[in-house]
Amino acid sequence: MGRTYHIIKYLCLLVWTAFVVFPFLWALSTSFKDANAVTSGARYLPWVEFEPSVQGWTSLFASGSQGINIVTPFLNSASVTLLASIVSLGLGTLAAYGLSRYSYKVGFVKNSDITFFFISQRIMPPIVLAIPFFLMLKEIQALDTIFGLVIVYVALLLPIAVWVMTDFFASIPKELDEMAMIDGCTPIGAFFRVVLPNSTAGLVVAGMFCLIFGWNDFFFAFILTFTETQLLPVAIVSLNSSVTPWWSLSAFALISVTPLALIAIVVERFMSRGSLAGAFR
Amino acid sequence: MLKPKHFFLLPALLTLAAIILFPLVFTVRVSFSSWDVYQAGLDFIGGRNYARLFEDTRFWESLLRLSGMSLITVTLQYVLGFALALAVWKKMRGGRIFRVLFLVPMMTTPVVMSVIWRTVFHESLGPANDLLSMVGIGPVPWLSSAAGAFISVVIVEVWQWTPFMFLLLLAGLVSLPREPYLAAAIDGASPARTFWQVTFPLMAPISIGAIIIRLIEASKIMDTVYVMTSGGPGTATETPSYYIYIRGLRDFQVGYSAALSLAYLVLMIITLTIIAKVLMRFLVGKET
Amino acid sequence: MLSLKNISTTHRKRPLCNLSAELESGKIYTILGRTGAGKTELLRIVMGLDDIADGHLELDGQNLADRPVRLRQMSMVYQQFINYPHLTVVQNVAFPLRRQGFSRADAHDRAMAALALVGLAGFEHRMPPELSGGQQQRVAIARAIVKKARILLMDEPLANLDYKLREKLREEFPRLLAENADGIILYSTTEPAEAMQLGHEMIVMHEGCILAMGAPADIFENPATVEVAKLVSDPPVSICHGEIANGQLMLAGTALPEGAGLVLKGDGPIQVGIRPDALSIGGDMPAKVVLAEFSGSDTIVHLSLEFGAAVMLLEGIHEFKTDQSIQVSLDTSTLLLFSAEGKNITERRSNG
Amino acid sequence: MKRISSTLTIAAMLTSTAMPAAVQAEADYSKYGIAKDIPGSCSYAAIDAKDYSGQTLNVITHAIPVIGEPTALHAEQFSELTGAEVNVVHVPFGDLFQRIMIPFQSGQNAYDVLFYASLWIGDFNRFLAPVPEAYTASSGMADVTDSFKGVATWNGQMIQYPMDGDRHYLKYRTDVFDNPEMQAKFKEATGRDLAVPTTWEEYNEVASVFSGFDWDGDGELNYGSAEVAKRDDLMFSAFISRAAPYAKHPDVGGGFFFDIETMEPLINTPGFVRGLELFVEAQQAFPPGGTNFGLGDEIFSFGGGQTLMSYSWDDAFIQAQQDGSRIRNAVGAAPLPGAKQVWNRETGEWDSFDEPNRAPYMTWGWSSAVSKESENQEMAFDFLCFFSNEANTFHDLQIGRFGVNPYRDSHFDSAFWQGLGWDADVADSYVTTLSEMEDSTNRVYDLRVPGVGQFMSSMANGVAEALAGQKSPQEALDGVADEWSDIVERIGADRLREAYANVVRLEDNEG
Repeated sequence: MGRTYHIIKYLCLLVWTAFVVFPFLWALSTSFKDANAVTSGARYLPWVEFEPSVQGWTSLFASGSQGINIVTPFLNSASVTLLASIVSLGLGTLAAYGLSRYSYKVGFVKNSDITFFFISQRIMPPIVLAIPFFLMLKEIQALDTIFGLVIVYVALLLPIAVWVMTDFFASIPKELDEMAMIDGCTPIGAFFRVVLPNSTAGLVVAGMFCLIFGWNDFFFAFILTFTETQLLPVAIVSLNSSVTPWWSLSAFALISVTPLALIAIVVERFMSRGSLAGAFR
Repeated sequence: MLKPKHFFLLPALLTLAAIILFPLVFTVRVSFSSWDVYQAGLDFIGGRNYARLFEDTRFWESLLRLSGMSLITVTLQYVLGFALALAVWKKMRGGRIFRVLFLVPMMTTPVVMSVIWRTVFHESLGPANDLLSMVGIGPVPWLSSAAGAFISVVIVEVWQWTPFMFLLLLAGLVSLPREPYLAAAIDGASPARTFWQVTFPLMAPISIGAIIIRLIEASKIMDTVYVMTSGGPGTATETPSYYIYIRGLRDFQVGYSAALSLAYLVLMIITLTIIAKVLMRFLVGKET
Repeated sequence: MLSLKNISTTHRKRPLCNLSAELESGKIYTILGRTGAGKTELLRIVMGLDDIADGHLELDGQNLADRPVRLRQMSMVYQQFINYPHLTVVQNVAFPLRRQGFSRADAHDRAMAALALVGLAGFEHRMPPELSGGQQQRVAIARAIVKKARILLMDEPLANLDYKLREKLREEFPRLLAENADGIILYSTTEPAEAMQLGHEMIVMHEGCILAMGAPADIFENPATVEVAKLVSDPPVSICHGEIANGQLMLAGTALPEGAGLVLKGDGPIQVGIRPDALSIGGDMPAKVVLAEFSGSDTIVHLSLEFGAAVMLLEGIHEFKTDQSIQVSLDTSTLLLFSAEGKNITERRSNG
Repeated sequence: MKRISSTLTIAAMLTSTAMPAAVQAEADYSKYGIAKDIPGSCSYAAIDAKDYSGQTLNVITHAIPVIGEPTALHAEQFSELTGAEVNVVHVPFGDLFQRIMIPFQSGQNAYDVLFYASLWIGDFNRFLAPVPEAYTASSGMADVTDSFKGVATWNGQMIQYPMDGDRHYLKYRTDVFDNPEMQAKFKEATGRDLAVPTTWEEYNEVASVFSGFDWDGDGELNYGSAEVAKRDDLMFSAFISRAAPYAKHPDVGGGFFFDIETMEPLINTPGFVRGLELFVEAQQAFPPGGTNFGLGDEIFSFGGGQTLMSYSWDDAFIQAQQDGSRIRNAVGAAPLPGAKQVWNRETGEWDSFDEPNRAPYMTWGWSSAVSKESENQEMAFDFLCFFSNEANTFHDLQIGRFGVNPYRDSHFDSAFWQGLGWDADVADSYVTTLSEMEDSTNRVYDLRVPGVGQFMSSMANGVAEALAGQKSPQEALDGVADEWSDIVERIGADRLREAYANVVRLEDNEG
């Protein structure tokens, strides 16, 4: 039974793996095609089934009108995502710690309500806020700037940081910070000297989620920028014309997906050690 | 002096409030105006937008559709994510590679991957039908039939977000205490029994968290629909957020879409709260 | 001197009711009570970790209410082994000293001395999670005593250790606690033997209230109430219902033989406390074995007697079968008598 | 997205040696890919003489490549020639409207130059700067056909800068229509001779006969018709093309979508319903997935040789005629099919026509404009003028993916297209079809009024419901009419009538 079970298990895993990697392989194949290869039905293997062309890749770095110049949006995306993630993580971690250790009460509003207020920001579909955000950023002259996007992204990412870190801190015994206070720390000192140094796993997960959701957001980046501060997803979608250059688009997609895919390796490492344990509950 | 408990909470709370307060209040105000493509301003038309909303069957149908869609996708994601997590939980050959690969889809940009998926599902030029025809199936009307489009969206959502469930559930499994398993092994419980009596109950809290978060995110489903089907064919894949987008930004009926948004928001908050409570009672058997 | 005056809390799980006590420097106070009796809660309010709803807490005449935790000159050892996972053993022990303003070198030296005292010399560069449970708790103890705190609080420090380690550490405690001899030590435990062995004074708690306070031997010999009697003995004193009729102690309608010179006054229902070692094998009382368990080198036998259930403690290992019928005898000299309401009314004739 | 990051340095290099270089380089602008500079007010030489260094021009345009790529190309050239910094942002069609409208409404001066769909003039006109005299009088403008000048005009004033010409027409595979074997096959199936369809009934019939078998022998199945049928992806235009001949009576003026007098929607009148019925019926001849085809799919389907016929903008035809295309010179162009039964809304009866009634749909196309708020209007118009100068236009016309199509009289020249390697009969059919539309007196224009997006998305939704079988054509269009009435009420009948009058004037040949 053990053997058949193993074979079946591996087969299932391989099927899922195939499902997971298929779109990437398809995009890889497409990125080496030209118009004829795209329009003549499904073709998979370069050289065998179609004559490969590198125009999809060269167009990303070429200058001139066909060059899509991937570099600037890439850097923009990286700055906005990193800055917003850092701010969200910082504020969110403090708030989550407060929510997990103290009880707040203003009128009928209690801790759970405050936590819900944070989380509920995620319930709102982005379209709801597009125009108000536009007007707000216009008022502070932050449209089409990295600063403006960071402001908006903080609103998007803060709930995630609060959610993950609240769960994480719940898994750190409160006796630990009490101990620190008994040993002479102020409450704030206890947090920075003792709790924070023991929160790496939670910070990694929360940070990772912030990066993922920040990097992948499309809508706000789309509405709130004009020409100066293009982000990656917007840049990619700008290739989605009626006559789409599928080859460039596929190559672009693969490049934009790579940095975060590398995060998967880091996450796996943490997970295997069991150190993400407390981060979700 | 600032009390420590306020030092922790207030910066985030105030920041979020500062960012969100204006848009929220503004949205409420706009929902009582006739702001549209021609008339950009805050006149007051009372509850007309809300009255219109109650008769807007397209909106209510989209809500119904969304409940079906998110129920199906989240259930599939949960079951598949759990199954995958169980499969690679214990030490095994190639386990690392599997785990890394299984995580990758959630790291990718939905709007970009949806574009790729659209080419995959292209009915005459895409590989989906091509591969199926090799085993004698097809052609499947992926994006041109109501059922096909619905299934395509579900497939992409499952592809994209099963890793999220997988990650949370695997992290939970890895951290499970060992004692209950020893006890079950001593009792000679079968694997299935061990799962239902030990693993599943122990995983209940994390499961609820994961399901709720996924439900929240799944309700906003937008990028996939936007790219793959534009809500079609007909209105077969139109979700509330896409519908609000159509009304608000395509049609530029800003006032009406604000009313739609707020109605949607209230409904979602109520629904999700109820679901959270029910799950809590069902899986953990205790009150929230 | 630490004084508690009519302290109560509204803590969700274990409210404390109207606690009053005066604790003197240089003494070890053990707090005995079952899990959930309010021992931890008492320590936490002394420490300032939980708020007092009503009453006063004073140290040397000064109100502690507004003094933050870190300024209370106290230290604490938890039931769980709480150490700072990101610091090495010696850094852990030096941590409070550094906060007190000791120089790095000074703190290090003192920490090393404390580690030597708890028998962890040579472990100073390990990380806490790499140590065994007993060792981790020793680190926590070293950190608690190194401060020479005014008040040292120990919350069931041995509860999470296995039997062997518990015994060993308990034996060392008097020596370790001598480090804090000038301070007040509050030590909570669920084990009567531990409480009696360590404490200069013992405080018995139950359901958030202090039931008794005083010298351990006194409380053991002469428990004020049924509850105290049950708490201070392990296995607990068995309580059976009987009556006094015509100057005789009746249990299930049978008069017990007169012994040990108990004063039996007044007729009426009565509760009889039977210490576990008062019963022994052989005799004329029929009994049925309900359950027999081993505890260390002793055997605890739960019996069903004509007049009720009782526990018998036997030295050494004895095998019993469930439902086995045996004959036991009762040594009446250590019987405790309680009124129907539970007050101790035991009186022994002085010549007895 | 495209940012010309290196332009500043290049521009600086150029301008530092500007004057001598300009003179010296006069003869040779070939490095910009044009055959030769054509003299005019916005020629390479003329623009080269201007100096806009230190100024910035923000441009919003369509995604790459359609219009987006020529915008980027000419922006870069303009930047090199004048020293200006030109930022270009590319936006997919579906979101172009709101990306322009949000800044307009909020008074944010986001873009100087806008490339967008000409039918939005009804919404945008309030925010656009009129084209100055100097440009309307230029030689390039003089050559623009009347109908495209009309499209650019609002209340008698030109506020859009014509840079593209668009219309729907029929494309078909001549290799199939001329193939005796196929002709026989058709005869056998229908009893009629195979001919280029002149009515939509015929179109559907031909399409269904040639659907589902491999008529070009390449091993892949072929199909009858590729149409833009995906909701929210320009499908509304396909429907208008199909419904127009049934609903646009040559003798009835006063509005196609609305009765201009009452502003009552006409969208559920029998002419439109008939058009929708035929659209629904046509689905059986679509390729797999055809009901979800966007414009791109349609272009690749017909242009790639998968389908026999298609109608919509020029792109599919140009795609088919691209160098290296498998079906180059195997395609022909013809006017959109017509109708022999036309609904007369004045009499409330169907009128019969011996010669099919044609109602060419002068579909919206790409247009450009300068924002009223722009602080660099002169430079902005110079850019648009340069974009559409004769040399650039001839260059852009040749590249299919650019999406720039004939809009000047000089473009309707068969020789020019033959010069690109087109067979004479292909070029002739193309030029004739296009220029004849200019001469028609029964043309249909888009609903160029405020809120056109709402009207069209409502219509597209109704049509999509009918195509998907969720509703019957009549039910679906009744629903659309109800929604239209609501929209009219919300936006205001008078305001709409005033705008719609601009359209009706064009349709009734009064403009």
